[in-house]
Amino acid sequence: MGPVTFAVLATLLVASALTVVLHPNPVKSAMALVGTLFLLAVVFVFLGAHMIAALQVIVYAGAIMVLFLFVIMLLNLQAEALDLDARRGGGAGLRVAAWLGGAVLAAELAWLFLHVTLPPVAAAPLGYGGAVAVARSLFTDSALPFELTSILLLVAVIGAVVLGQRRTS
Amino acid sequence: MLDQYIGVVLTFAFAAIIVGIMVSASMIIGRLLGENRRSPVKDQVFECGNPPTGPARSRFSVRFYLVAILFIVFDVEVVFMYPWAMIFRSLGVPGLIEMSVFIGVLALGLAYVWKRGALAWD
Amino acid sequence: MVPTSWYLALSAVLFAIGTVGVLVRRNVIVIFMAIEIMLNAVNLTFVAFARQLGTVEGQVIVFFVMTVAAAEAAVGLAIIIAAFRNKQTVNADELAMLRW
Amino acid sequence: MWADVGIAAVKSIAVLLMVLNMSVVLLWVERKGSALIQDRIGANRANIFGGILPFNLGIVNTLIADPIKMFTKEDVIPAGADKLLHFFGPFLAVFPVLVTFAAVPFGDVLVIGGRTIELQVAALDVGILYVLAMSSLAVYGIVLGGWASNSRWALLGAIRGSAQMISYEIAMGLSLIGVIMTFGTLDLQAIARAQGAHLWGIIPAWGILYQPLGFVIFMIAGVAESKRVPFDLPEGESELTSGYFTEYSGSKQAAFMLSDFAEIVVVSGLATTLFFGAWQVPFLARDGWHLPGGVTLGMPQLVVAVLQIASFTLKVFALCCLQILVRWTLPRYRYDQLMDLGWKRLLPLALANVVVTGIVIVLVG
Repeated sequence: MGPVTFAVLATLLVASALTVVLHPNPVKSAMALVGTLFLLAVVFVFLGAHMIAALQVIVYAGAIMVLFLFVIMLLNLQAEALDLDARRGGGAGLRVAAWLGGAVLAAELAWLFLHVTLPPVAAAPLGYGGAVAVARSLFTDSALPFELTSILLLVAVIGAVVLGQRRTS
Repeated sequence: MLDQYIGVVLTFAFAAIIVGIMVSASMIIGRLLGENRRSPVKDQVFECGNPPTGPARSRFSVRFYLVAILFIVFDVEVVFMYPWAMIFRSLGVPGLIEMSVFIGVLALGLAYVWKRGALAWD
Repeated sequence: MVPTSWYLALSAVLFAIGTVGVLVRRNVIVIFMAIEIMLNAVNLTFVAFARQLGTVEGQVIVFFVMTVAAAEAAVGLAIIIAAFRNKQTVNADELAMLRW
Repeated sequence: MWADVGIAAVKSIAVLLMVLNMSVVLLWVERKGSALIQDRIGANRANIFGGILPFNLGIVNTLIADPIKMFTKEDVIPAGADKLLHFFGPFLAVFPVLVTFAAVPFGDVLVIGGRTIELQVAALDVGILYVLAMSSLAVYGIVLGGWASNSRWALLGAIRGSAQMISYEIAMGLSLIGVIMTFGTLDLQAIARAQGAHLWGIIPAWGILYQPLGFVIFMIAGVAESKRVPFDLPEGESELTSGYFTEYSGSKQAAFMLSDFAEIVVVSGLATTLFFGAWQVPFLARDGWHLPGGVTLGMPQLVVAVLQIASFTLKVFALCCLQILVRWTLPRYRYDQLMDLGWKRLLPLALANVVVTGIVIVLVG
């Protein structure tokens, strides 16, 4: 990907991520997050991770964000004045501190990453990023984490049902 | 490797143009050709002819939320199965056992949800 | 070809945006979404380093991060719903049941 | 480089036009076909030649008069609606469905002037995942459309619709696993080519022979995804007015209607590609027909390509008509039956199908 494409993508990504954080309407925040995740999938494609890109859209944009929207609609959250103020004291001071901290964090990390000297990108083996290589690594080298994943999901589904259903049953 | 995505980008662009024109057509053509009178009654939401009462965005049953949770869990399961199915022939029997255990554990989850009645709609 | 460090810088900026979101917003669901941004920023570094090293392990880890994010969203949002039932609010300052 | 971009542009426009045209033709088939099924006459009023013809097939009605009417209507946005999301609802309902077809192959190759053109807009090696990713985004169209309208019917329709779509998405995804296991690839064009083989030299090795149950589950889930009878609860007219697009008028409503028909085309296109040999014509290879028994009928490459595209179109159209037939034959499900079918019947069935397919593949080799 050329520098221009990267700049455009990065600008869009940062803009949509900022929209998530700053928009007073939760539904629009959620939609901006869908946009962020989709753009990130595009970045993954440029990084040669084709399968991850598709799965990013399926899992994040197609499933997790639907759940977020459901909860926002379920709780009937309306657009509200951007409640940035912390309730107990501080107020404006805390807010400024948070923003300053964020800016410093971003600048520091970005500076660090841009100045660290990485060796040149390894010559990608033939068919790098192909779905087959990823799948093979997932089901041979990471077989145990893969099985544990199923337990994590089982716990998640039980926990969610217990928490969500408590009053109705 | 990226060449294959030229078609995707172009399709996205053309589809966005076509759909954009289509969706905004009556906002533009309708406004140019006809009058655009608005009145409080016309702006009302449709509630079978009665004046709408109460807020429209009321809360709804938590069951829909449980469906969405189940969807997430099984979606992740299916997502793991796509790469598995692709290389299944080379994984052979160990691969089948691996996935059977995975499916078994999640089927346990489905059985629990089923038993608890989270899937029951009355 | 854009150097890997650019991707890392982008990921750093996204991570910082997520952090700020967690710090300044009071709506629990928006805080949750900010956490998702942070998780995705980390995914970006994994994939960028995978390309840098020419291996696929980084991409495999993204699989697991996605799974954890899914499980976390399911349970976390269930907790938010349960808390909302009791307190009728999603404001993080008022949801202080576990705090002394 | 630029020649490639030009060719890709032509292909993508061709495919988009194919989907749109077929959707509109289906609209006509639906109106006249339903009339036929219900022993009515159906659309027959609008006419341009002053009734010269002794019969009126209603083509003018559906293909010219209706679009003109729809596109020139006033655009009404109800009070309290969110204007931006009200626009994005129909946009996001149609857009993902249309771009899905970019990964679906509609022919083998076309050789023009020494240049070999793949008859597929984007030859993705994760084609199936691309299709599923895009179709999983279609749910936002109805959620936003329903939520932004600030209307009860719309919100109820949106919630019903999205719960239904995500429920059947699981069954749909699982039904494809068996196909992927059989062919060992996520590339739709590779799957299409693999179906050109013949079992025992006479039976075309189409996917449905290996995965009959997968096809049935896929088709049921596909009909449910397109939210039509018997799964039309999100827009059930007798219950929710028009469901999630109650508060839409003019071309925005037309967009929602188009999305239904485009989804039918996409489901049929995918079913054709995975289960019915895609663009394959039995015994037709790149250089002509090789009938069993050693008879060979040579053909120019261009004719072969045209035959393949025609075969693909015909198969897709036949499956579309099957869906329309289903729509006008069955009554509507109740909501609990709908959820039961999705979670308690199709899901376990699809899981069992995966395991059985795995065992069979391991045993047979």
